[in-house]
Amino acid sequence: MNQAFSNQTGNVDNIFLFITVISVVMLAIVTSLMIIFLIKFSRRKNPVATDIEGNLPLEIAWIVIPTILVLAMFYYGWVGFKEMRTPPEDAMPVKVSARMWSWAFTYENGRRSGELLVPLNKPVKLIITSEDVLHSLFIPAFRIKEDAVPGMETYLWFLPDRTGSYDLFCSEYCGTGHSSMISKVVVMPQEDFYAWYKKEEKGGAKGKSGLEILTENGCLECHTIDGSKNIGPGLKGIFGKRVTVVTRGQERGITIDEGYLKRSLVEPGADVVKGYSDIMPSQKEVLPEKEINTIVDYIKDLK
Amino acid sequence: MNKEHSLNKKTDYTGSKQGMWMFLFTELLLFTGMFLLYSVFRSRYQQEFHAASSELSRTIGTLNTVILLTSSLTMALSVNAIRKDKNKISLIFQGLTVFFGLFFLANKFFEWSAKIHHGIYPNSPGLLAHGKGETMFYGLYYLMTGIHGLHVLAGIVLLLIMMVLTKKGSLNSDSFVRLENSGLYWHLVDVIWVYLFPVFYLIS
Amino acid sequence: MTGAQREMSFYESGNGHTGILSWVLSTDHKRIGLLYLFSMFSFFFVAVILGLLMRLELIAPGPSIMTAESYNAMFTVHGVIMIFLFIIPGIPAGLGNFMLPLQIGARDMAFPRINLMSWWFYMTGAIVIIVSLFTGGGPPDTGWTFYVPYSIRTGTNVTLAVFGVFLLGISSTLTGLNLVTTIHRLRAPGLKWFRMPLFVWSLYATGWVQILATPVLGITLLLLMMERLFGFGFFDPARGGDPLLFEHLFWIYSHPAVYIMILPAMGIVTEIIPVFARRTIFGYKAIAFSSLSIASVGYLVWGHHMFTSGMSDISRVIFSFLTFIVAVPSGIKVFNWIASMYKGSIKLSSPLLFTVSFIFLFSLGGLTGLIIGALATNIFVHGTYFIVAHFHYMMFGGTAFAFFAGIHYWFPKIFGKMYREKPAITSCIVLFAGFNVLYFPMFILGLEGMPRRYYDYLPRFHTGHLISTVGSWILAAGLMIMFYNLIRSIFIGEVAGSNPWGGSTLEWTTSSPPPHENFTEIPVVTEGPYRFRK
Amino acid sequence: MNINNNNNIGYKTYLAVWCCLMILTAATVMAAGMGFGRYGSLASVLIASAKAGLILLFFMHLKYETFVFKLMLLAAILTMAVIIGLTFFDVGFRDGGR
Ligand code: HEA
Ligand code: HEA
Ligand code: HEC
Ligand code: CUA
Ligand SMILES: [Cu+2]
Repeated sequence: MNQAFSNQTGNVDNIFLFITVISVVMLAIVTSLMIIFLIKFSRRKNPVATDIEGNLPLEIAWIVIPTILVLAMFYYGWVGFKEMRTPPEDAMPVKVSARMWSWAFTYENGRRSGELLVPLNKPVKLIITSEDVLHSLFIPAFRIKEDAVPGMETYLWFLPDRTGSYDLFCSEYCGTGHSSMISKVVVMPQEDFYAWYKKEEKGGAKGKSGLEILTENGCLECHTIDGSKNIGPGLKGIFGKRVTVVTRGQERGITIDEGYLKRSLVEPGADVVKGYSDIMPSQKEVLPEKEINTIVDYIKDLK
Repeated sequence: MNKEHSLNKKTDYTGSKQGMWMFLFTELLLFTGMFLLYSVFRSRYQQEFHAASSELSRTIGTLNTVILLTSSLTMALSVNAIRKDKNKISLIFQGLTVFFGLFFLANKFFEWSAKIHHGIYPNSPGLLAHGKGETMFYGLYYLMTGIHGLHVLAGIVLLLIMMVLTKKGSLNSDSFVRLENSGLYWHLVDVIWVYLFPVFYLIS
Repeated sequence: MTGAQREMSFYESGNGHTGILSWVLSTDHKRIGLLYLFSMFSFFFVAVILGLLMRLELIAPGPSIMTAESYNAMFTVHGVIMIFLFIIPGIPAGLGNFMLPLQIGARDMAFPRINLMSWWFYMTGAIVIIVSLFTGGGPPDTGWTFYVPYSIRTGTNVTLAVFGVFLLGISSTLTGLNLVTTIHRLRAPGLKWFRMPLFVWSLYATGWVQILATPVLGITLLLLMMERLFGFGFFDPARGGDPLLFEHLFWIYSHPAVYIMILPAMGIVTEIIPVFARRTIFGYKAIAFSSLSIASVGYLVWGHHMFTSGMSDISRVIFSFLTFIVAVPSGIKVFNWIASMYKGSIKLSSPLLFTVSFIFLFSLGGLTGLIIGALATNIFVHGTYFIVAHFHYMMFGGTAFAFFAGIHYWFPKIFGKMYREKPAITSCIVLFAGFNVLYFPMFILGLEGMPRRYYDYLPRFHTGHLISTVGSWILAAGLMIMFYNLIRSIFIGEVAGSNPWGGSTLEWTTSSPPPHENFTEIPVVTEGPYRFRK
Repeated sequence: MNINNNNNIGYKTYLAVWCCLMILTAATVMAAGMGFGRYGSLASVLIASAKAGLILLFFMHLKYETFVFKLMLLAAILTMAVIIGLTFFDVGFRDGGR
């Protein structure tokens, strides 16, 4: 824990150390007194007890001293917190969108990525939201964490000061795939970062292939393309098939056509395939129209 | 329930009442949860709450307030009567209280069905189309008046039991704490309505 | 049970029913207390097995013995059972029910029938929860916190399970109501407020928390059910709702609930120390008032579970501040306990050994509570195994160890028999060791960044999880020794006298097990508790 | 027990209380009609509390109960206030979107 990976690391670790040292001392005092008394005043050594009902100065002391100690702990915790909550003006904003069970990071120029790539020694501000349920963005090496809440924006910031690749976890329970909602933070030298940042996205103007979109957007966390079931129905050969769906509590049978597929992506809660939960994140305003069409075409062809 | 109870104790009048009061506290805190939601959404959607509130009928609301307050009066009088050994009068007042309670519920029923008829109920397309603030307002309206209505219903059932007991003579000037406790419950339901009324019907 | 001159114990005296009915329809607080203890421990065992299975799954990275779905269901059910079926009713409704009237010289609780009703609510709630595991969409998989929106969206049987918990809430409220009224109304003549045993004080504070906090849980769960059934949208931002409000409502109950768990445990500890040190308690009033202040300040700190939730910064600061304030009365108690050993004449019997273990584990858990109560550090360790370690230290190392202590202490009173001392001591030592092997590595794991509620983990966390899993086996062994010893002694233990420890509170003045109405003659109290020398 | 301690509340008292309640109801409806804006909601809560107070004190006999009862009610009300009040430190000061 003693290596600084970001400005926050040292900040938090110092406070941690401060509270831990006091706590260990307290625990040591309490435990050793207890053991000493148990031995020294055991019935064998001290057959007759002395009644002591109280001792005012002593009692005041152990009210006042802990109060001072905890107030100090509170204060340092607060100071460190303030630092964590005040991003510098020039921080690079990155939009984070969490959904079951993947992360999407969107940079100022529209560049999207499933991993968080950041330049060394430049403050980064993450603006976090969720498309479905609660998630939490957690980077242990940087000692930071903040929930992703649907309908709300939260933020985090850090200043990475060492290159490398660090774990990024989801630390708010979000369902079956919670423990695989893992990504990476990659801190790279500034030149490398900007080279990546400015590069056209894969596929260039032609756009990505259907499978690429499915992979990058975490669809394959829940769906397979080999026909087997997972959290969601397998996508192979579903076009033209009849399925039973639940629409606003009512069951009905439908045939899967293009309109239905689109609706499944944009408004997955409208028709929920029977036997599945209504947990699929909506792709509305997440994927551009073009990519949605690509997906639909891809599924149509997936025989 | 079984015999061992009866050999146990003489009834503790103050104790029973204290138990009832503590039960009432739990009811208060139950409603606190809902008032918490209410105050949050009200502060968030001032305008919309105002607009939605004006669609509720103030007349029915006021009428229902008057009915409930009056029922509280008759309730108090029935306890008063039984203490003075006037069981008959007490019974009449209890009956009146039940009557007012039913009257209240009937009004509520018509009020609700009119709204539902207009397509305004939780999760209805009609309501969702009105926007966020109104969805919250009506959600709270149905939730809070609904749960309150259930309490009125429970109070009525309780009072009907008391009427039977009064008739049988097991409630009398020596032992009326059960009636008094039912009264406390009834009054509390009334107190809650006293707040629900301005909060839903009188937003200005 | 011994001499023929002895009055019939409550086991023997009839109440108009026979067989099992004489138990499940009894309004005798002692029988109800035993019903609670028995049913609680049955559920507890289910949850222990789930805990052991979870540890087995986590023994190595990658899937070991189950799927992610079943793991998620398991920690949910483990948490729900442990919290709502075991540890919340645990001391107040189990031991408290049994001991409170005895300690204040009453014949029964204030409302015996409500007492029985609350057990029935408890059982119904438990059965509903069990049914929810096997019907509909299968066991709930939301975590015991039921956070929206996931709990609204998941297809598992959340609605029914939540309804079960709602019933348990009613049961708990009724217990609290009974405790408080009993203490107000049924104290023996001369038993002034400041002559009450401190266990009674702690039950009094607990009762109030149960009354004033549990209804908030009730409405929260009701809202969740309604949300699933009717779609009000209170927690759905797309409809104008706010998911954080659910977290607020949930913790408004669930933080005070941790004091429902710990206060009576503290009460037990306070009873035991003077008896085995044969001296009076140090700072009687300070302990009584600290119970009350823990109960009341405990309402003000729920937000410390939401430091990373997106709550406003101001309220994070306020809640952190208030959190530190509650730590002070807990500290007062610890210091008073230690001081009560000073110049005593201490016999380290098994109840005291469990008590001493409690003090250590509780202090450790509580002091880590300070680490997570500070804002900057909370943001780091929230949602990691550090939290899991903290609360197991508090609930298991704290409450459950005190519960053990209480069971051993009052065992002769409840059953009229004595258990064997050696196995009791052994089990305590094994439990203590296993406990630390199981949970201490979790602190380290948390600091390394291991998130909680993870079915699978990165290989770098392997060592810690492995040690922890081994610890769970040691713990299970300790548990087995202890229960074997206790259960065996119920049947073939030596007969215990009415006051084997030389206790000075009222429950020791009546025979063991106590007669049907506790006291042949209601005692008159002339002085405070814990007077060992006259 | 002092079972008869509040026996002396007569029909008259109850009727008077009821009249007050009616007047207050009329007042709150009228006040709402006049549209005091922000103060309007304050007024209606105050009037409601006055009504609740009357019901509690007279119909529910709180006035004639011992101090213990009043203290307990106070505790319950304080708890309610704390719950709502502290939550507003969050919802009143949240800077994220809504
Ligand atoms: C029995 C149950 C119990 C008890 C008693 C406590 C007691 C405390 N708890 Fe704990 N807590 C839980 C059960 C409990 N907790 C549970 C179940 C959770 C997690 C729920 C979930 O998310 O699933 C939790 C989570 C939790 C969190 C949220 C963590 C997170 O999710 O981010 C926090 C944060 O502040 C916290 C703090 C505290 C504090 C400060 C105390 C204090 O009351 C502790 C006071 C005690 C001491 C301080 C030790 C003794 C004192 C001394 C030895 C004297 C010297 C001390 C001083 C210097 C003051 N707890
Ligand atoms: C009282 C509460 C309690 C107890 C006793 C336990 C006991 C155990 N817990 Fe529990 N645990 C919780 C409450 C408890 N837990 C809660 C609330 C959660 C959070 C759930 C959530 O995230 O939603 C949790 C989560 C949790 C996790 C984290 C899951 C995750 O985040 O992925 C793990 C992982 O190992 C775990 C393991 C265990 C084990 C191995 C045991 C035990 O099985 C160990 C074996 C125990 C014994 C062998 C004996 C114990 C004896 C007693 C308690 C006293 C009995 C008293 C008398 C006999 C008088 N628990
Ligand atoms: C959290 C899990 C999850 C993710 C991520 C997810 N889905 Fe789904 N999906 C489901 C579930 C569950 C269903 C069935 C219920 C329903 O219709 O809403 C479903 C249904 C569908 C259907 C309709 C299938 C049928 O048989 O009727 C399509 C098409 C689909 N998803 C495509 C996608 C695409 C494309 C993505 C990625 C952009 C995606 N899903 C991401 C869970 C998920
Ligand atoms: Cu996303 Cu956990
Ligand atoms: Cu807490």
